[in-house]
Amino acid sequence: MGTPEVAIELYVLLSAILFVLGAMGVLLRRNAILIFMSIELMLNAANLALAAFARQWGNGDGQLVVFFVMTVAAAEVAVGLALIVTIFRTRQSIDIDTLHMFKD
Amino acid sequence: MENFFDLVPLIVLIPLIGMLVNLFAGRQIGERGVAIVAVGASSLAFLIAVILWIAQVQTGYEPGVVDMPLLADWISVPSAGLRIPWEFRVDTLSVTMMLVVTGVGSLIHLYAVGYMHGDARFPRFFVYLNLFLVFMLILVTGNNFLMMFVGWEGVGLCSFLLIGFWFDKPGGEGWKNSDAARKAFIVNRVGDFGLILGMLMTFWTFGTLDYYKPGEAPLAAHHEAEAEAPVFAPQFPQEEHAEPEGPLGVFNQAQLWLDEGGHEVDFGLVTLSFETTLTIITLLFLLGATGKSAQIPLFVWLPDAMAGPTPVSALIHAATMVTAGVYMMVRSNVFYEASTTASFVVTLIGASTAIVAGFIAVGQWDIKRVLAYSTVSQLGFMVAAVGVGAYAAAMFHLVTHAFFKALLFLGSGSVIHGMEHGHHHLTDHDVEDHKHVPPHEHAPQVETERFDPQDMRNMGGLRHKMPGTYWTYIFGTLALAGIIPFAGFWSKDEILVDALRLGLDENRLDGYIAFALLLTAAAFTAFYMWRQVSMVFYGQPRTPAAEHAEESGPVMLVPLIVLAGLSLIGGFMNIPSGFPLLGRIFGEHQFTSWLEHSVVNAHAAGFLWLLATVAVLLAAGAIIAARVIYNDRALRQLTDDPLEANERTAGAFALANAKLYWDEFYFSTIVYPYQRAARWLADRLDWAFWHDFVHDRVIGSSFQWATEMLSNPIDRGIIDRAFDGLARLVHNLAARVRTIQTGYVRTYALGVAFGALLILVIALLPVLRDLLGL
Amino acid sequence: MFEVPNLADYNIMATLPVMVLALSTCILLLVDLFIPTERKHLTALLAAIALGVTLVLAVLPLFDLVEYGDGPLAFEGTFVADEFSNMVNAAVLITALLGVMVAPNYLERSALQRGEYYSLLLLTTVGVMFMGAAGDLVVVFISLELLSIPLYILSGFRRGSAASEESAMKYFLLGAFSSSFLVYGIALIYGATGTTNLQAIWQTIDALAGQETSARYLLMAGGSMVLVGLGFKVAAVPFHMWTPDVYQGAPTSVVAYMSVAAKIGGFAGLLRVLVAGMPNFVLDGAEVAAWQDTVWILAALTMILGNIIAIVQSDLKRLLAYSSIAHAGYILIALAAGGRAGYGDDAARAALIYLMAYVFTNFGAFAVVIAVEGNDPTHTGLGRVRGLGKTHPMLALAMTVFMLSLVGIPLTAGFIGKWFVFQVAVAAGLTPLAIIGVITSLISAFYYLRVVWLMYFEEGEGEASMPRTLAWAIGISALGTLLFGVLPYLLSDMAREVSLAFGGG
Amino acid sequence: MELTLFFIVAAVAVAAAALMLISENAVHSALFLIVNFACIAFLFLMLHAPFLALVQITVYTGAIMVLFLFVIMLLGAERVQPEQTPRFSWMTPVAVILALAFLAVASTAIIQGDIELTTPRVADPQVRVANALSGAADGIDVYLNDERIAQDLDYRESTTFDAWDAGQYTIALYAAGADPEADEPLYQQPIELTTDDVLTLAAAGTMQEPLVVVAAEDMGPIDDEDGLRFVAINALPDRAAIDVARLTRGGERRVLIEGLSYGEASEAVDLQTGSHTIAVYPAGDSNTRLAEYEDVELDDQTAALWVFGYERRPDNSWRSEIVTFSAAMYPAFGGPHHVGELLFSRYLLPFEMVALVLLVAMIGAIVLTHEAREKRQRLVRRLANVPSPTVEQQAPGEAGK
Repeated sequence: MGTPEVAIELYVLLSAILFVLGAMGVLLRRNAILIFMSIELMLNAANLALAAFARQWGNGDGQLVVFFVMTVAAAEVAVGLALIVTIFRTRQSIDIDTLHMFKD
Repeated sequence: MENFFDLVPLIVLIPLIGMLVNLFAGRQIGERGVAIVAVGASSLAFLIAVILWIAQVQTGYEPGVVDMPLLADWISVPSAGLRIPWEFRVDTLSVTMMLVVTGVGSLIHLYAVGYMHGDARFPRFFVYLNLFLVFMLILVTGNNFLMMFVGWEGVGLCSFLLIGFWFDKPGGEGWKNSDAARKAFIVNRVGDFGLILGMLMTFWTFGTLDYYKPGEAPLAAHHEAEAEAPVFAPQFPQEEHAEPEGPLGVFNQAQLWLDEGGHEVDFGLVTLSFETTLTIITLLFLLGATGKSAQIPLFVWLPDAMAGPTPVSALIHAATMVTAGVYMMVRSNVFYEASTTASFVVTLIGASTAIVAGFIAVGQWDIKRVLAYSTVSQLGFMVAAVGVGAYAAAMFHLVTHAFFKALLFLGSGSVIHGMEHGHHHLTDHDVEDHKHVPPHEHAPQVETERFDPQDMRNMGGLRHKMPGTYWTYIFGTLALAGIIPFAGFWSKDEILVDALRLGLDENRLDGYIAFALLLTAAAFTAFYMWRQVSMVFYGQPRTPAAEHAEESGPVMLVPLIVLAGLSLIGGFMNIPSGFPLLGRIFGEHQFTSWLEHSVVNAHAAGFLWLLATVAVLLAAGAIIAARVIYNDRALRQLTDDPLEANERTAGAFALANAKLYWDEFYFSTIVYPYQRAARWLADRLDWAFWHDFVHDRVIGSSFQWATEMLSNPIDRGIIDRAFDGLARLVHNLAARVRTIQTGYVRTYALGVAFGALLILVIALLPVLRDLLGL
Repeated sequence: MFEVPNLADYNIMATLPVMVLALSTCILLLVDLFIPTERKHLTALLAAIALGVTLVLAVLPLFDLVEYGDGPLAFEGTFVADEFSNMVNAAVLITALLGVMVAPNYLERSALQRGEYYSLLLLTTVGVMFMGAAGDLVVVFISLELLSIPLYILSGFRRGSAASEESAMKYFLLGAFSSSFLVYGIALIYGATGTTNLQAIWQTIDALAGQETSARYLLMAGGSMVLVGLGFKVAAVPFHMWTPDVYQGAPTSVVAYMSVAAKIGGFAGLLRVLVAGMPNFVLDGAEVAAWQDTVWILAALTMILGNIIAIVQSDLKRLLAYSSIAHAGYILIALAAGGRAGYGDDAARAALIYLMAYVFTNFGAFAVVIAVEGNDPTHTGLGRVRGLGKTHPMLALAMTVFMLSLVGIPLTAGFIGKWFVFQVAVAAGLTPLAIIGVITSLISAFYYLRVVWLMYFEEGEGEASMPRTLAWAIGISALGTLLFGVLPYLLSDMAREVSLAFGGG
Repeated sequence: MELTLFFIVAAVAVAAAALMLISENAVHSALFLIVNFACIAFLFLMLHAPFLALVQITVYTGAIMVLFLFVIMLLGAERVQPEQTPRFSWMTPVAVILALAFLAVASTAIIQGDIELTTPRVADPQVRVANALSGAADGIDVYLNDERIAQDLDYRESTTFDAWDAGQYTIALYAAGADPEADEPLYQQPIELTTDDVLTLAAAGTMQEPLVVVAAEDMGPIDDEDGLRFVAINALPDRAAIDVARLTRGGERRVLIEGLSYGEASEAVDLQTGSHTIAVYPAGDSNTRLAEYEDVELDDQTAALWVFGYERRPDNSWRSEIVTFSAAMYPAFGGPHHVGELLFSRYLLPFEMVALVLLVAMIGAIVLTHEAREKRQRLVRRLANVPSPTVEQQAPGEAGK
């Protein structure tokens, strides 16, 4: 296995860009499902970085972490969507800004 | 006899048991049962204190350290070299405090049984009182600073609970009471902050918090140690002196380092010389003491604390708890002796407190407030005594003050009680219920005007109505005023002598300052006390309530009589050398030589005839002056104080009555020049910009703000305002900060993202700095 | 070719307590199907038994009575069963046991009897236990999710209640958001060191020591982002904002449990990652770990902000929420102290002692809230405790003990915790932080004593409902608070052999 | 070529993410996210992570995103109602600034991180012993310092790899059963173990002239699926240097190793799997064939060690012989083998924990969504009997708010 033709930094930079885009999605969207999708994007960005570093180091640990992150993300999705469905039943809306019962 | 030392845990446990019994079974066993348990517990504790006293004498004043069963390894992490055992210390100093606390405490418990009779929360009162004893005894018996701190916080808590005990008094009174309690607690926390930091520093410096390790004898300063070599126990050979974590307690270690000189303490960021370290520690301790012992600038809580029931004022806010600061400083005498700077500050604070509080006391109308300021003033005497190095004198005054101030408070309680009774007799005399009800239970809903049984203007002529109270009160007053041969004379005289000696012998400025201020304060003491006696007991009754006042019952009178006796003879325990006759009868410097075994820097003062004569004459003169001013004619209609009526003294009286106009003082020194300067600037530099913007906006609004801050009603001192201001500041800040809590998820997410960026930037500062070429 | 190792190679016995709990949770889940809704307290009883057995199993090694497995490392170093993890286990299991005790009546009162409650609670506990024993960043991440996801669900356990759902949603979205930071942080640390095993990370950093490699920037960024993910869990400022809303909206029995358990888990993770994994990560000849400054700032912010905002709260649950934020700040002090070489073990010990004290104190306080909140979950205003001293003297006494312990008054566990934390901070040269701690705990007296005040010094109805198990839970908490306050050596003895640092501490 | 591909895919990924961010319609967003995930899967392939790419496509793009789409459709939540008064209009610029700052700082770390220069992970040296020393009746004992690492090791046998601390050691060979305290070793020599070494200590030569050859093995994965790797050792005392060649079926001679000195190990050489005929020549002399070994069988993905030496025949004569030792290579990076192996060794615990997380998710989905019917039932039951105080709170009218 030789050195990769594409520098690992490029992959990691790409992942940073995607991560930041995901974070912006969380901050800017009002739709709960979209916020949720943005979080998935962030996780995927992290996964990309992990896979890139795994390639760099030539060991499989990074890839295994990606595998676990994916699985956990799946579990999170199940719970999150269930929560969204429940909240929609109660409020008929998934606009996140309608959730402000509490404040100081 | 050492075996008797093992009793010392009981002195804490017995009141604890008493408290637990009353806590859990108080309602079942009834008022009588509660009284028996509580008074019994405190009396038993006193008995143990007496046994310990005898044991001390029998063993030749050998200090003993006793483990608490179960708690031998109280806080200990061997791997970290951390060990703070729960050990009781039996030495002459702690036994003195035990005797005072349990002795005066028992008398006040007994008194309270009569005073609180019929109160709905009678059991709870005694639970608090016994709990207070527990903590106070932990404070004085502990062998390390942490135990002292435990007691320190505990008594603060009990004080808090007891000041606010009558929170449900109607008509806004209750609210005032709870306000006072809160104030006391918070002001004390400021002092505690100093104590904690001092303690942490001590721990860092010495690696332990123990005063002395078991079996270790207090080590006097080096030159004395050489003269009397055997003082130092042989099991600690010389070589170990240099060991930074030797087996020595804090004070001996400090003494050794001081004798060696040149020792340094590494605090990680800075390295300080040992002497500087000690100065910082002692100043931090002093901050603690100014809180608990009500010294400038933290004394403001104590007068307000009089809102509590009178036995509480007597026990906690006169005789015992407020002296904890003095005890702590006497205990740390090795530290204070080493630091001239700290001693100077201590002297200054003590002496100025004595005079300021003495002055304010002259202008008060409330019988208990006069005594409260008097207490602050007398505590100032003790603190000043520590400052001038008169540790024995400080302790001596602490003991005698406990006698006569407790007596005076209990006497005032008796007076208030009598007045309440008279008032009750008037308003409810057709009501059949003749059950004795304690003062605050007089539901004055029927009244439109509130009657203040504590206002001295409402009293007068009580001498005939309450003879027992009157005579005991006179004893207490004479003792406080320093009239020979009452107890206060001897202790106050010793402090004055020590202050003067410091000035004369060592040519130290603080000695002279202390002497001058304290002598003046002594004159003030005599004056305001006799003013009080005149207003309360002489002349004719000025209200119907005073006319119908009745003497209190024997349960309340017996403690008064015992304390009156102690106020008379209490001073004989420490007759100065060179005093004729009495010295030969009672022995000279008995108390000092007793204390010397634990307070290594205690020393006896001689007797100066001239000084004693001047002091007594001054006091007597003040008494006569008071009586002349507050003569029977003046006392007949006492709407104004005679001092207030007299043009020449009116100003001073108003000053005292308004607690020195601290606000005005600040106003005139800070705000007025500021205003002048602002006007001058506005006149001279009248540019449009200057005028419109800087003047109107900046100066104008800040001036307005400053005046608002400072020109509020002046019945509260500037320090009250500072604390209120601080509280309000924190509150405003909180109110502002809470607005970031919008309730919207997205702003919370923004917070998280912002935080992430923040810590990323902090973390990567080195790189960013490199990149930017900084 | 590759051979699958047999079970003995994994040293599976070392994981005995957590495995027992995980398995019994699965069994409980099945058994619960056959328990009718009216008798869900049976499920609670079974859950309590499982927790009790696990607690006994977990505590035995603390007193050197048994030793499970062959050495501390299990599953190829991903699981570390040492003194630290035993302490964490003990703390979280006690919390869970108390949590199960207060639940049945509360759930009945709110018509929420579902057996899944207990399964989820137990699963969170398993998550915290794994976190305490994490030897690998992957385990840290999965433990975090395992302890969080059930808490998200439990927050939304009150059906159809907008408040409960809202708090669950907020908690969930923000939690997922911050855990994505954690994953990215793990990625960067992996990128810098080529491993996710904490011991290997430590070794790699050790090998890098003194070299001016630029990997340290990646490591630094990675460490910071891990701090974001775990800081969120412990409610450190500025990742704290979910706390009051979630505490207010979620069922109080859940809040009581999670306010403590999540904190234990979060701090166990932080200690494992920063103090065990990266204490030797030092920049440019500095004496302390590079992450110390960051933790320093977080600790200071957390203490100051938490304590100050708490002053103006008028709701009991929100007040306790801010108080729990503030307490995170105190534990962060210990964490920061762990950044100085040689103080890692002391810092971990102090943090554990603080957490143990916090278990009883804070849980007790929330249990009292459960008692006074009555049937209406939105009624948790401070006024609820008014006059409690008269109507329920024992309850008021217990609450007083909790409040005093939270202030840090001597002879309560809270004082002992603060003492150890401040002591280690001063020892590690963080005196300013200790001073901030002392000042802020001074400020905290304002609002804690207001509660005491309302109970004793103001007139009011002071209603409370005290079913037996709840009373027991409050009693145990109060007893624990006092016991550890009076006999702190019980705690410090247990924690005396805690050793986190790989290079000796 | 690869770089161009990367940039294209990366551009698509970023564009898809950005479009997801700004699409008004949630369904469009979901579709863009799928595109993004597909791009990431492609990048996984480029990063030698075929397994992950597969999972990414099936789990993420397949299952999870379908779930998202399903929920969006189910709730009819393609778009949220626009606000009358925009509440957080300041949020957009703040978020953009924050994002840019974040990106700036993170990319600084990444670029400064200088990933190529990072020091590799430190691994302890791995050591095994192989016996290619014919003659000892019951095999040999081998000691590393005072610790016995091989006992009664027979000819043609080897131990497994064991980790040792780096440092200086002395290796000593004894006849089996000898007492290291009393007996003289057959042979001993100092060796140095350094981190990351994977060493085979091969005992070779003859009983008269034994020696230990330290062969550095390369166990790293081999790109070629059918490939293998070998290291040769010259243990022919009578040959100072040899060449090793492979004879093809056509009789052609392909030199594999040239000039291998006596007592030395060669570099690792890659080879196709299969049955080979190996021949040995004196160095530089392609005409004198010293020995020829037919049908040397070699498995793929193994690292082999060939020792050319003499074997002692039963009749006490000596014959030149090739002794091979093989060991499984580290599996191909990123392949299913590799992942599976790690999963069952170092990552078994996380694997179990993930199972618990999934269990939680299952319970959660049930708890959060299942109760509607049950609630209504209880409500009906309650209303029929005694109204309880909780009914009010659960009234459907309020729930619909």
